[in-house]
Amino acid sequence: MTTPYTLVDWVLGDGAGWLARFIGAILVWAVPITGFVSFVGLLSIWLERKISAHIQCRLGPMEVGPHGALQTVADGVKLLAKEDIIPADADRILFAFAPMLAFAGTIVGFAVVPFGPGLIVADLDIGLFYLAAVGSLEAIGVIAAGWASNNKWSLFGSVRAATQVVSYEIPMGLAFVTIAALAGTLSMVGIVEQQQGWIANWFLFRNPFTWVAFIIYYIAALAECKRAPFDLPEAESELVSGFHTEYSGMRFAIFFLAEYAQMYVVSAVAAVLFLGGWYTGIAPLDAAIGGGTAGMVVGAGVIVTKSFLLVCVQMWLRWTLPRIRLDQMMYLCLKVLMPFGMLTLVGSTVWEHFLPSPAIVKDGGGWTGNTVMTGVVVAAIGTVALVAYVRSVIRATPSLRAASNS
Amino acid sequence: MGPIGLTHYLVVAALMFALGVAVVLTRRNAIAVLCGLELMLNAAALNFVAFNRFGSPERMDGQVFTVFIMTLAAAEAATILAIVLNIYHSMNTVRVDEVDSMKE
Amino acid sequence: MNAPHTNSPEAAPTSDVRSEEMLLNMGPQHPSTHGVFRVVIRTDGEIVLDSESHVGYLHRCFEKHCESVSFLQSVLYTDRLDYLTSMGNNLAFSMAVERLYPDLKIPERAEHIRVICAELNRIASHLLAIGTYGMDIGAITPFLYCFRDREKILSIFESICGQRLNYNYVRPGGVAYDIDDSMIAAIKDFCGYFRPKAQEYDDLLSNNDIFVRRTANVGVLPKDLAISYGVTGPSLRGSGLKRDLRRDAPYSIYDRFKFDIPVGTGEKGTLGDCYDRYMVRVREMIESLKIVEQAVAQIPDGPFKSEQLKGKLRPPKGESFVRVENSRGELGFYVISDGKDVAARVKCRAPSFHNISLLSDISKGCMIADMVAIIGSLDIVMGEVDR
Amino acid sequence: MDWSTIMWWVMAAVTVIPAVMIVLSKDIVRLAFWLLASLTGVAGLYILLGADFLGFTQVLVYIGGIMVLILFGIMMTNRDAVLMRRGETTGGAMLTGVVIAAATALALLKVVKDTKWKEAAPVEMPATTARVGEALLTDYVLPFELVSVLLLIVLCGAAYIARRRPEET
Repeated sequence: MTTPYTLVDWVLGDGAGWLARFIGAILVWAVPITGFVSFVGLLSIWLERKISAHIQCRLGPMEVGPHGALQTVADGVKLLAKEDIIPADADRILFAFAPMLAFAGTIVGFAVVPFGPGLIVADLDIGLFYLAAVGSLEAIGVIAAGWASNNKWSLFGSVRAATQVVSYEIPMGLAFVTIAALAGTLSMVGIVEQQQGWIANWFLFRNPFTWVAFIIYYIAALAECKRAPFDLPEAESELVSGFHTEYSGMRFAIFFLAEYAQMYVVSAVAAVLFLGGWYTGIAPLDAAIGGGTAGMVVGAGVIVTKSFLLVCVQMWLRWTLPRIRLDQMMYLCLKVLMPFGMLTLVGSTVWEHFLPSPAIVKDGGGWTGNTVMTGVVVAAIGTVALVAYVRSVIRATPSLRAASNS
Repeated sequence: MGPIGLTHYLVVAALMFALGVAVVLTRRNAIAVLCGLELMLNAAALNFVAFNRFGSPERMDGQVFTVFIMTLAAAEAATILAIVLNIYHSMNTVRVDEVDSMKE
Repeated sequence: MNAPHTNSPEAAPTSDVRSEEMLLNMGPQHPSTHGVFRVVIRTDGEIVLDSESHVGYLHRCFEKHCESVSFLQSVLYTDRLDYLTSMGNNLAFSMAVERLYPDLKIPERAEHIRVICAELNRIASHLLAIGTYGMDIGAITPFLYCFRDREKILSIFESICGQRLNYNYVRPGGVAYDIDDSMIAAIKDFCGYFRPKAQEYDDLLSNNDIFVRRTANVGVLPKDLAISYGVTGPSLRGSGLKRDLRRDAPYSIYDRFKFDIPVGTGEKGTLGDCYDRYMVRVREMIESLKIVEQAVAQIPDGPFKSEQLKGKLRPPKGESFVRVENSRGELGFYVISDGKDVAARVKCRAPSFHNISLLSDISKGCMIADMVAIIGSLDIVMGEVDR
Repeated sequence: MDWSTIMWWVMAAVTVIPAVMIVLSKDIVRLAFWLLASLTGVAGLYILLGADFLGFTQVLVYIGGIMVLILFGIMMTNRDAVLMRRGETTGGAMLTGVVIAAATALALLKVVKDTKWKEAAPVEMPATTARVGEALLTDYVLPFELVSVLLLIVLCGAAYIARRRPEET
């Protein structure tokens, strides 16, 4: 059986009693996790501002700190100082409780997200299942917020959130199952360790279907985080601000922080499931770094970098795409992602049955016939996609092109 | 107060079940009744798991039963809510005692 | 996914089924009503059963003002009508006053400057319409792109007349100030700059699959309905009717320029849907650019305002009606003068007012998100609706 | 008193106290959130019983699924807050319900007290996930498949019942 508190054991040794372990767990994990969540939140918000600004041909915050790096801190202070308004006819208890529920729902997900080799709160042997289970807790907070606000727009926002989160859990779960079937374990650490070695060992490249699973997971994750183009629950042009219309000050900041923390969680999970976790993908490099403290530090750097890259992709998408409509959101989930998710699951297992991946070579190796075949298929798909894209660009609105050439 | 044994769990389950009965009997809102039903189902499921744990920990029957109970509870909730929505559409009420058009 | 949202009453859920109806106040403070516009929506879940528009939150007695201040001062108030196309408003009102004078000749140079300004202003206005429309659909970036380009036009206007929004530049008899070579060079620069930029909007919005799916087949405005409501401008042309006063009833010197009139073709969905209205605006910007280029190329030297109109304007007794193709439709001014220095009566026919009046007709049975898309595609300016 | 005993009392409290609040609360949304707390407590009890898979299934199914469905149903059907909070129960119904519930509780508790339960010596439960999966696909494969079919039927049935029927008036 895996030890639940790896770092606690590391700090306290084996002889500590339960009370010491419990308090130790809180001290060792709760403080760093909360600190990390806040740091992720601050950094992501700053990143979002800068990325959006550069996408939109402007600079973004420049005044507070170098390149506006402290702008978010300043905003946090401002939000702390703001009046905490509770609407007159709101359900006061639920209204106060909702942001906490949303934040707690997000932060419990961090319990099984590894920050590096050995840097995990609890390596549950059903870690992936746990993630799927707690993934919807934030939605409960959002629903509570929408209801408690006693505002019709908020109510619409929370009904939309309920619809969306419950629906997109299914394709997300299918992507989880695809990887779990390949890995043969639900433990996050176990899944990462399966991807040791060269980059070809990453589950993303394991077979062509895991590519599809990754895309399905990422789309579903966008919907779970309520990020554009799935930001229907807070659609500012339709529902004013959706579920957090009535929130101000610190309560609003907590929703904000929860959203960004959740973005990080889903990205870190994507890194763990598909992108080799804390492995660099270059077998000799991993071998050279080795285990121990150096491995821990480098591994943490690698996985956090991968996660933040995926967070940046989420931001990129947000500032590029319009919002889809409610019925289109359901269509995408029920008629596109779910059938594809099921096909992915079946296809991936069938592929693995007939073309099993070779036993993982821990150091070196990895480029096998299977990998080559994957490469061929991926290249073919890529070519088709590229041709389709070029064609669509060429065919784009001929009359306007004609007009601008005349 | 000895170590936590089977009886402790059974008492909790019994209380839950009785409270579920109370909710079902006193409430008139169909969704509240559904909540009471969920309480009762959970009490039963808790009993199953407890019996499994303390009766025959080497087997999985109780837990498997609980899995089935959860599945059925989910199915039940979905069906009831669909019916409630439909009743609300046609009769504009979710009170179980006001839905009596089949009485006469 | 692209199921057409028809506007026929039978397509809307029948109202005698008692279901979860909700009255929703969209506005007057709502991000997507483009000002203080209020729509009361009766919804069934997310589906709009009925909507009722309420206007008047921005009423400022424009017509009454015109009866109490001089003609020149009235031009100032026309700025505030459709504040995104102030040049067009100035032009329309000035032409209405000029028409009260028999055989008044407007100098050629003034006419050219007027056309250049009006068309540049049309581009600026359409840029804002497109940008905010993208925002209504949920894409924030196109808005910033549009503002980047609109900013260049506003800078040109600033150098021309010192104002960025309410220009008060086109006046009866000509324009307020002359333009010099540096301004003409700036306009030429802008033309060269803007032409390739138009492709960016296509890349960001027009060809974006989500955008197309959000706008195509949504808010279909049939041609006959548009005509019966008196809809004009891009919203009318989006329904496929090729009607443009610059071509059909040329005023100023528009008959000298070569340009096309883009109309909706239902290329992505049904004829007259939101996408058609949007696309007409995108294409009109290029047509306006063509007019600007031609006008800049042939702008003559000479006076920039008529010598015949000096001092306080006292138009002879009479009445005149002038309509121009403004960026939102046909803007008409009916001016009655009884020979004094103030008008006896001014009536403004504002296009936005007519365009928004059919909102409840074309939004039946759509979703709330579509409601936003429809309001955005009609591109109203409340300053003009309420006057 | 060791850690698991303390946790048991905490979890039992988290289960039973919200269950009492369900009976007492007037507001249906509050009621739903009390149910949420109670079900979370049950999940905690499952984990204390060594059934960690069941515990997280409870979270997944009840909190992620059924609770959201219930809240959704409440929002769809109880728009009028005044109507929702007014006169949920009558005195008579309250009395009858409480009496019957108390009788049930007493009967059950008596059974619990009087029966000699066969109680195996407490052993450390090994990880259950794999074992539950094995049991589902060997001994219980027929009910498992039946439940899948049932879920499919429920899916279709619920969608059929809840759908909008504009042609009917």
